[in-house]
Amino acid sequence: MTGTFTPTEMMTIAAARTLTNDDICFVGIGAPSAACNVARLTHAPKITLIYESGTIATKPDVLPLSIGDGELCETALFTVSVPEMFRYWLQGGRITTGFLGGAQIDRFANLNTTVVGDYAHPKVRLPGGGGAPEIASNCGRILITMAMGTRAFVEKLPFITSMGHGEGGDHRARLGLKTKGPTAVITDLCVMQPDPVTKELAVVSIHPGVARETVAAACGWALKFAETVTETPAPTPEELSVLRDIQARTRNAHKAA
Amino acid sequence: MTGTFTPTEMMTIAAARTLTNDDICFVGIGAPSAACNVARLTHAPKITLIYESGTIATKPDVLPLSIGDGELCETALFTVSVPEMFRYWLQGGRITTGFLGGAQIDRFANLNTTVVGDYAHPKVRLPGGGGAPEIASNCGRILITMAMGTRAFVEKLPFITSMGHGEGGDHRARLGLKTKGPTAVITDLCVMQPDPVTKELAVVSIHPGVARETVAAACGWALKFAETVTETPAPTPEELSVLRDIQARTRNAHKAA
Amino acid sequence: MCDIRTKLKYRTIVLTRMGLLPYLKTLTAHSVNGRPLSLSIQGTRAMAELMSLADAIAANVRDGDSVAFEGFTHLIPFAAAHETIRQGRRDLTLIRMTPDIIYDQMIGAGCAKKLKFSWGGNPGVGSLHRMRDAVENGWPHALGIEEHSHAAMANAFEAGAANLPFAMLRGYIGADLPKVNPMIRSVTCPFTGEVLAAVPAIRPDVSVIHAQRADREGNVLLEGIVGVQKEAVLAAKRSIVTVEEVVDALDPPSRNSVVLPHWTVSAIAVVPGGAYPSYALGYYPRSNATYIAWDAIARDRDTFLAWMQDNVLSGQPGDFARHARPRAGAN
Amino acid sequence: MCDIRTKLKYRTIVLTRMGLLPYLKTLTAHSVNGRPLSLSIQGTRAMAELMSLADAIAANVRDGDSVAFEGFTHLIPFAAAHETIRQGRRDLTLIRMTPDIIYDQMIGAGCAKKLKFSWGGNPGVGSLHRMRDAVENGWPHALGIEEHSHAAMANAFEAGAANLPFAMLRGYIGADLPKVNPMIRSVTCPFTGEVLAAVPAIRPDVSVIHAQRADREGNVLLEGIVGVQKEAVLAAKRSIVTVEEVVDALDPPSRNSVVLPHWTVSAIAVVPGGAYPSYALGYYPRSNATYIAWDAIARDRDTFLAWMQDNVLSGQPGDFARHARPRAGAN
Repeated sequence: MTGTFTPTEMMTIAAARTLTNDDICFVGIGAPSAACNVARLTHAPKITLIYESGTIATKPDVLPLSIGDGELCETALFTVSVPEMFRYWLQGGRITTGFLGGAQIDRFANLNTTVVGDYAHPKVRLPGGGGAPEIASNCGRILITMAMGTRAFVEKLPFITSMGHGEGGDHRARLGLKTKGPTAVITDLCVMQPDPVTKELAVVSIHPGVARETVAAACGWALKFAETVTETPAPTPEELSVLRDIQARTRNAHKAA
Repeated sequence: MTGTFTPTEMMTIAAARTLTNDDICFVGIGAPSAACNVARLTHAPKITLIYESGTIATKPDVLPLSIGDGELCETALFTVSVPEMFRYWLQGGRITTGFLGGAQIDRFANLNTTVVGDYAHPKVRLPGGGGAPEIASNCGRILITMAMGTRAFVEKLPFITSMGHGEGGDHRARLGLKTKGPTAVITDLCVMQPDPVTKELAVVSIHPGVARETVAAACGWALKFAETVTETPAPTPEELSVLRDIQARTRNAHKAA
Repeated sequence: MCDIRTKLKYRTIVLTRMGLLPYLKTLTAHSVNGRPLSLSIQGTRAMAELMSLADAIAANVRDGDSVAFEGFTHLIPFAAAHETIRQGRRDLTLIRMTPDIIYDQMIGAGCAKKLKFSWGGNPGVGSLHRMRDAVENGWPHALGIEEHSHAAMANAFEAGAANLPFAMLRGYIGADLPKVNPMIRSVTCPFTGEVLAAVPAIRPDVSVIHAQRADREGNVLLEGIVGVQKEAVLAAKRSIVTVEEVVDALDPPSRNSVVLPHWTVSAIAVVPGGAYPSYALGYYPRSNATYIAWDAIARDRDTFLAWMQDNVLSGQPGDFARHARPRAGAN
Repeated sequence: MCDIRTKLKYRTIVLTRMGLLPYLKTLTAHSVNGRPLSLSIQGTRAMAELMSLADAIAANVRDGDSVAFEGFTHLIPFAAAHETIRQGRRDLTLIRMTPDIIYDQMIGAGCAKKLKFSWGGNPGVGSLHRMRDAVENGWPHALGIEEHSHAAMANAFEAGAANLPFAMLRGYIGADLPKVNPMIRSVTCPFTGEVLAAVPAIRPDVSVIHAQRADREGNVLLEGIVGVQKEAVLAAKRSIVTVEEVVDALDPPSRNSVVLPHWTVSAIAVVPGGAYPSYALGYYPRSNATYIAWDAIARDRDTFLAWMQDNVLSGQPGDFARHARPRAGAN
């Protein structure tokens, strides 16, 4: 089965690999949820997954469609109110890893999920920030998963919904933040990490079968590459089957209800 | 049995009579707890009793020794955390009636339960305010129960632990308070209420068998009497037997454990 | 249901029997100026009354009100929203962290003049097309928005329940929302000098929620993902709770369960299935298929209007019963 | 008990088997500077380790620490306090809403240099004579006090758990305490101009609580009157939980029960009866007779010292087991 996998599968599995048993992870819906549960069902069985609906240490058998499906509550260690989730658990500094995605990202891993165009008279009104602004500042580190493309990876964001590394360099520290911010952007083509000093994103590994030029062409800014760029290890058979199994279970469950 | 009752029994029963089925009552330990439960077991069976330990709508069979005896939790509709109690329920404006007592009181029903003497070098260190400062400001009305005596009913308090009517008149309103503050002081000799305008306490009823001069002599300031002073109706047989029964059950329970 | 009139009558009877009424009238009249004390206390409202959903909405939701129909994915009060649409309420300020399908329907139906929210999507599916059409194109009319983050909204509900004028949080750092929302301000710690974000407390005119069950006194139990509903009710001037069932004994599973006592709720209406296509844990699951199907319905104005005619305007609260299930594990 | 070393080892094994370790080392090393990530995150501490009470106190409570032994009447951690006294800790700043007998003993034993509190009496009985002797006469040595109201202390614990620098409340209006406590300040609402009271958040070096039970992973359940214990643990740098028992499955009675997950607790010690003469709901009742008897013991310095010698200094944690009862309703 190895050798035939989709770019989205590669992205999800690459994201899963950044997680460990020690992580206490604030999970978003979609690719992050798939990645976290693949990690839990493969190399990180003791990872703690938290969804902002209040469900703590949850172990869903199918991926939730919403952030608050009954499955999450029924398999959680316990469930707290939403104010408590944001006060004691997120702002309280209890979360090691937050997952974010967005409609648009810039070279310092700032994200836009609010508007395209002018805020008062938007061309496209996106869903908005939800938990993102405070996930971005309060989690120990941030992982971002997004499919690449020049409309998504842009030179300048029309709106900063959640701060990554701001203007780069020590911008986060200057604002008093003690958390790391984005430590990796995992895409369907490659993995990027911020430069230790400038904080500008650079490609550190390219997924199997993807050309360097393809990666560069899918980015709206002049994308940097790290000195050593490796090839992302292909999904293992175990990783692929775990991912495909949970997605099949999920499709069946969501059609049924 | 009517005709033989102690001054403390009269005080407790007079306090019980000020409560109704509509009251949501923040109960303190001692005479207030006895009064509230006598009310519940006689004319106000639907009264809601709340103890600051977090127990809401509790119906104890014996009086608790502490504010958080197991009896309170076991007979409560539900129990909340102490921060929630003070934030959502007391500060939230949900309590119609708060009961307070103290070591000392002045003519405007301000209370001292903190120190006698200088705060930094106290002659007597009292327990302190506990919930009183915010009970005094956040409950719809305040009832005070205290035994009279010139060391307790004083011309000037060394320390204001909780505000009653402050300096009198519209002092509460000037501080932005919308609650009524103390509406009655129920003692072992009489019942006092604040003057509608000056807010100075005046005796409105004297307990059976107590002389007006006895009341005046037990007060450290020149105590006012209302134009019409009635005799407090003596405890009814039902009131007395309910009070004595619950106190007997309580004594047995506290000795046992 | 024990309303305040019954209580006052009861008290009068008991006290008269005891022969103490004249004395007590004097004592309490002085302190309450002739009105029952509890009616005049800030934050203490009428006791829960059991009524039909139509009556509950008619009595409590008025044109121009600020309203919070809350429920974080779970226990969303759809039946109450549909009844509000049917009664033709207008100029509402809709408050909700996640507008979800419920506000997509109310906005598309023309109930709203303003939306206060923090994440406006169809969870796991995509856009809320009716909300977008209102914001982007002013259809069916212009919609003002006040946008926050989840953390700010959750804290603002919490501050409302705690009777504070504002909430503070370590939030919005490096984000653009404070530049476009003048209701995001700051406050400085008087001990450390740290500057924190501040937002106004949320104090709706009416909060509407769905819960698993109530007892005959009107005490309400919520279980599972409880969201901000307790805070929404405690923060509001009036509140409506729809429930799956009324039971003799509430029997909360834990002594620390989430309970709203009857003296915090204005009206209770029994509407089995009333959270569908959201869900009621222990009764019926979320209809994810319906959420997925909503995308196509809401994408087109005519399709939406036809769906609303068939499913809301021609409907009634009892329609939701077909989605209800008996409580799991109930006798 | 699954401590962090076991977890790291486990992760290494699994990843090596998968042949991905070299790749992952690069990826994670960059983001964590060579240290396991969770150790470097603010607010995330070591995983719960199951140990003896003596070891737990020795490892976590140090001379000069600020410590909160919390429990609002219920679940007061007496056994842990006795162990702290036996280990001779000095110069502690004792934080507790209601000092109760537990701090009367620690103050009388000379452990404390400062007390932060809101109500210092023997509940329903009278004075705390050892606390009074320290404040009024400096015996066994002077005791500094920082005094608040209950509302302020509860809010300050809550703010600590929420990682805020201060708490605000509608409090202290017309009261004298702000005149003598410089740690009571004010903050102004940026929307309404209302002035509110402000107090610093409580962030103890160590919080110590007693709970009904833990599971083998170290997750802890509290049930009943839960006081400020959850907040105290979440606000603290380190925490110790004594429990009545360790069970295979925690089985919280409600999905919304009060649980502390194992990654919020530093150490867990099994001490049946460890809350006596306070109580553990479902296990054993409060010994009100002991509270009443304490008045005579604590009134006189010599009587107190003799009692401490016999009951604390010559004792051990296992002594508390005689007060324990099997859980009501347990198999």
